[in-house]
Amino acid sequence: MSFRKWISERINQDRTIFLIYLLLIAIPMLRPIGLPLPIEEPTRKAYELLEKVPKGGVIVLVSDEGFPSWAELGPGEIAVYRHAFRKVRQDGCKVIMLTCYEIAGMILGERALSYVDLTGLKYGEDWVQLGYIPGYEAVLAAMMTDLKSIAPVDKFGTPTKDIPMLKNINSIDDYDFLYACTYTAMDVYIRQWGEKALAKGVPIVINMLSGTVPLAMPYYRAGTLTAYLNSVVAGAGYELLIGQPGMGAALMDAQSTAHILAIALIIFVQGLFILRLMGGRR
Amino acid sequence: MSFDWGTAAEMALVLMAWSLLYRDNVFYRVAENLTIGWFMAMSLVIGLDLLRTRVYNPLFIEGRWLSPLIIVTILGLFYLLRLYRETRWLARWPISLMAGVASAVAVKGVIYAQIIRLVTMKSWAVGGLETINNIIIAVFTFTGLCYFIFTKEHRGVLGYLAGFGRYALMICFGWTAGTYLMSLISMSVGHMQTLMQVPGIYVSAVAMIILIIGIIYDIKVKPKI
Amino acid sequence: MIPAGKKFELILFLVLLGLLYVAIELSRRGIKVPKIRELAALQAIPEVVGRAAELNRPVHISTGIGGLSDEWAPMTIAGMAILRNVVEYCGKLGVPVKYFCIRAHMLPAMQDLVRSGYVKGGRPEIYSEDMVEFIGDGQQRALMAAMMGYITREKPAANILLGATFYETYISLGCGAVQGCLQIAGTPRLYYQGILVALADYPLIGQELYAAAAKVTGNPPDLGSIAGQDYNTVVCLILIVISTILATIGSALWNMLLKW
Amino acid sequence: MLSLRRREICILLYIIPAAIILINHFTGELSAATSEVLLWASTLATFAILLGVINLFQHHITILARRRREWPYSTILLASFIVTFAFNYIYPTGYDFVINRLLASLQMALLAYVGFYSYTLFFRASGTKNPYVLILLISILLGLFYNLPMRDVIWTGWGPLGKWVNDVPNTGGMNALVIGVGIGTIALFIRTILGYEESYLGG
Repeated sequence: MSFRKWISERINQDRTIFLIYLLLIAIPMLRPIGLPLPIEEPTRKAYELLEKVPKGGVIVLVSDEGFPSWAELGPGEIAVYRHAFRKVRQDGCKVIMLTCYEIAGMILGERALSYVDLTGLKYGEDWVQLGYIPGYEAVLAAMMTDLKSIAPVDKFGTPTKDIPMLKNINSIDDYDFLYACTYTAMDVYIRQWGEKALAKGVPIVINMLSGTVPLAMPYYRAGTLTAYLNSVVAGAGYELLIGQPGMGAALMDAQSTAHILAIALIIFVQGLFILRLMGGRR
Repeated sequence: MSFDWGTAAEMALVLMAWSLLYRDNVFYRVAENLTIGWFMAMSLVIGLDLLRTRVYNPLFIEGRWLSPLIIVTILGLFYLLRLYRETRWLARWPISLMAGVASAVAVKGVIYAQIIRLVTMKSWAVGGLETINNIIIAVFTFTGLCYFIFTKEHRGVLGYLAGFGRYALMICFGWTAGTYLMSLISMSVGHMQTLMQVPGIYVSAVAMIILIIGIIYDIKVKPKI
Repeated sequence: MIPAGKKFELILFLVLLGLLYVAIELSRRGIKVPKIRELAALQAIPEVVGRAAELNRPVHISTGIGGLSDEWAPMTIAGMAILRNVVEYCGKLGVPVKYFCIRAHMLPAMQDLVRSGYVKGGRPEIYSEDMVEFIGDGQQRALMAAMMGYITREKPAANILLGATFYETYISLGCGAVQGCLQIAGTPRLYYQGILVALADYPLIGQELYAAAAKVTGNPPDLGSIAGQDYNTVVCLILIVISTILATIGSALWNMLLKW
Repeated sequence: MLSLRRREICILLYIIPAAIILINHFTGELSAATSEVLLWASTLATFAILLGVINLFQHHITILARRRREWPYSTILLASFIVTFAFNYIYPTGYDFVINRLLASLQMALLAYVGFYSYTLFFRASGTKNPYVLILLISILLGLFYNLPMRDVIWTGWGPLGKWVNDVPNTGGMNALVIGVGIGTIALFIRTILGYEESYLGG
């Protein structure tokens, strides 16, 4: 029996690839190889933009990721939260957190916040969590002109009128940095924020799945999207930039090895297919 | 290693969810129904909380009865009437209002961000690689758009342009598919991270052993899959 | 009255709306009903169903998880219009069809779509109740599991996926490709265009799904809307040429126009 | 009574908020009305959440009542729903534990298996298409190598080459697609105003 026939008949391809996949991931995670990690230009640009937020500036963090995408967007989200709250501590900036796509975003936003040490920061003066505001694109449009009308209360029920920090924060004129973390298409954020933010020179940074990065390129080239984080690769890079390696860095080696297997398999399968075509059999 | 019940419960659920990789079984179905039930509970808790702060408090505590809020509340209750066949048509009013707001908000964003900014091309006389890039982008955008002309047969000049546009879109889609696969890989690798820490390592070890047995079983015993 | 930077945007918006309105009205009144070009996926339907008849295997059809009363409704409607045509061919050639429904309100609509397809095709006796199977409301994973199971078990000759499809696009087309089905797939959602072209034999890229639906139904307002979109595309093509020329000769006219 | 049921009321309810928002966008007036309309949409979305929960609750209660095929699973679903909902008011730490730990990790795990399945699926599936897709294959491999974290180890050229393909040809093609979708959105808007989009208004 030819080797090729034996492979296709006796070996259940799924299980074999799955086993190799498990081994390839397990090894680097237990004993990190420390492969070099390229930091992309947009990641560096996102870091500098957040670093350049002026004293007392307002940072808006919208967390709209879902449970399945936490593995990809989590590292970047945690790194940006740590950097934002370091700005709060050093430059007295203000942070506004909100969610508008689905409830899971609020829960994962809280999970990212749990990685940040908040000692010495006072809720209501340094940062505010507006919680889940239903309405998706309507909320993104309303926060540009009248934040207090679309978010009458914060997550804990205190009216936004009475929160000291939000006294003179209500529209795009008061924001200095717009960040969104999304696992669906990012054009909704650019559609609603793009025009006004570009006019005011407020940067827009979006942490998105690497699958949606090609969709964002037209906006990145047109200038409406100022910088973006390309999921876990950029998350690990951002962690290195703020000097606190964490979840992302640990994943990088496993990413690489699992990736090599993917590339090797695609060449093997496509090679077989093209050879078969050359041989004239479809 | 402190054995806390939380991590043990989490690991048990993850194992139940991944048992589907072996084959569809009772544990997987239980895990799936548990997650739907919890999701429903979470949605109801947060839905009621929102209702309290947005409708109940202003109406009953602050007594703003004459404000437009009363109209929204009635429309909202109409929305809930979709459950019953006779009053289903009443729910079309709130749906139309929400659809009106959603489309208007989308359209007002589309004109600037998706049409004007993307139609703005850059100069072809900048010199060096930049010029070539600008030329390629302008040509790819132009021909790609020609491909999306439907009411005229793709013959003659339009046929040539649309044909080239199809190649441009093909490169773009190939690139998107490649990065989409990377997204799938990092999604599954990321979940592996929880299973490679201390409590989860046992689950992975068990999974690997089952797989190895499965493969050996395929080779030795079962002749044909 | 109109602040700076908005005049050009308003004029462009009114031009786009005007062209669409004119095209729809002309088509509705029958003055100029446009004809849509040949689309590979529509021409492939007879061939795909014919192959299914030869191999005596069923055809799997799906509209994804989009419903009929949310923002994905227009895509689902377009998908259903094409599927009505597919089921009619299946009726003519006596090929069984399988559809997994996960939106409660779509169940009656899909059942009578399949039944009328077989009646119009001349073989009403082939239609059976379990061709449209309801598997829980709104559960994407249930739909994926059902599709995976059906395609790998029954090995249908064709796998047709049209409408607002999300992650199940990848699962359905992947399984279909592995089992060697002929696949027609189309969704205007940007995210899955790469997967459609990589895995489907006859993809409908971007807005082609709406064009195919209008061509199949022949409903004048839809045809007019497609013609109107073509006029808007021509307007954008002209703007691309103008902005390129202005940028190349280095004049700031274009930026002034935007800031006007 | 019949006149209330007519389509025109739905189209009016569609056009009035849309007009307010568009007028505000182009002229800057009516900003108070726009904020109010956006708040209405957000409040109605709250009722949509409740409708989803009630709908699912009804569906599983009927399965239970009629002892349909999977009634045990429905009992598990309803039990977990009622217990967790009660936890929120009587034992809040339990509620947080169930939602933040159990639900989150279970949801991730449930969709992780899709990641695994798709891992193997892509290779076997991509090996069966016609050679015309050769361009597709080259750009797929380029996409994979560009996103590979350790790409510089293999060849330092992947970064710049991948970045060029991502920034230039891909942007060109994607420009065309996004403009097409933008035009499609406006077409849907006007078709609904003219009354040809019945289902979009919940018809």
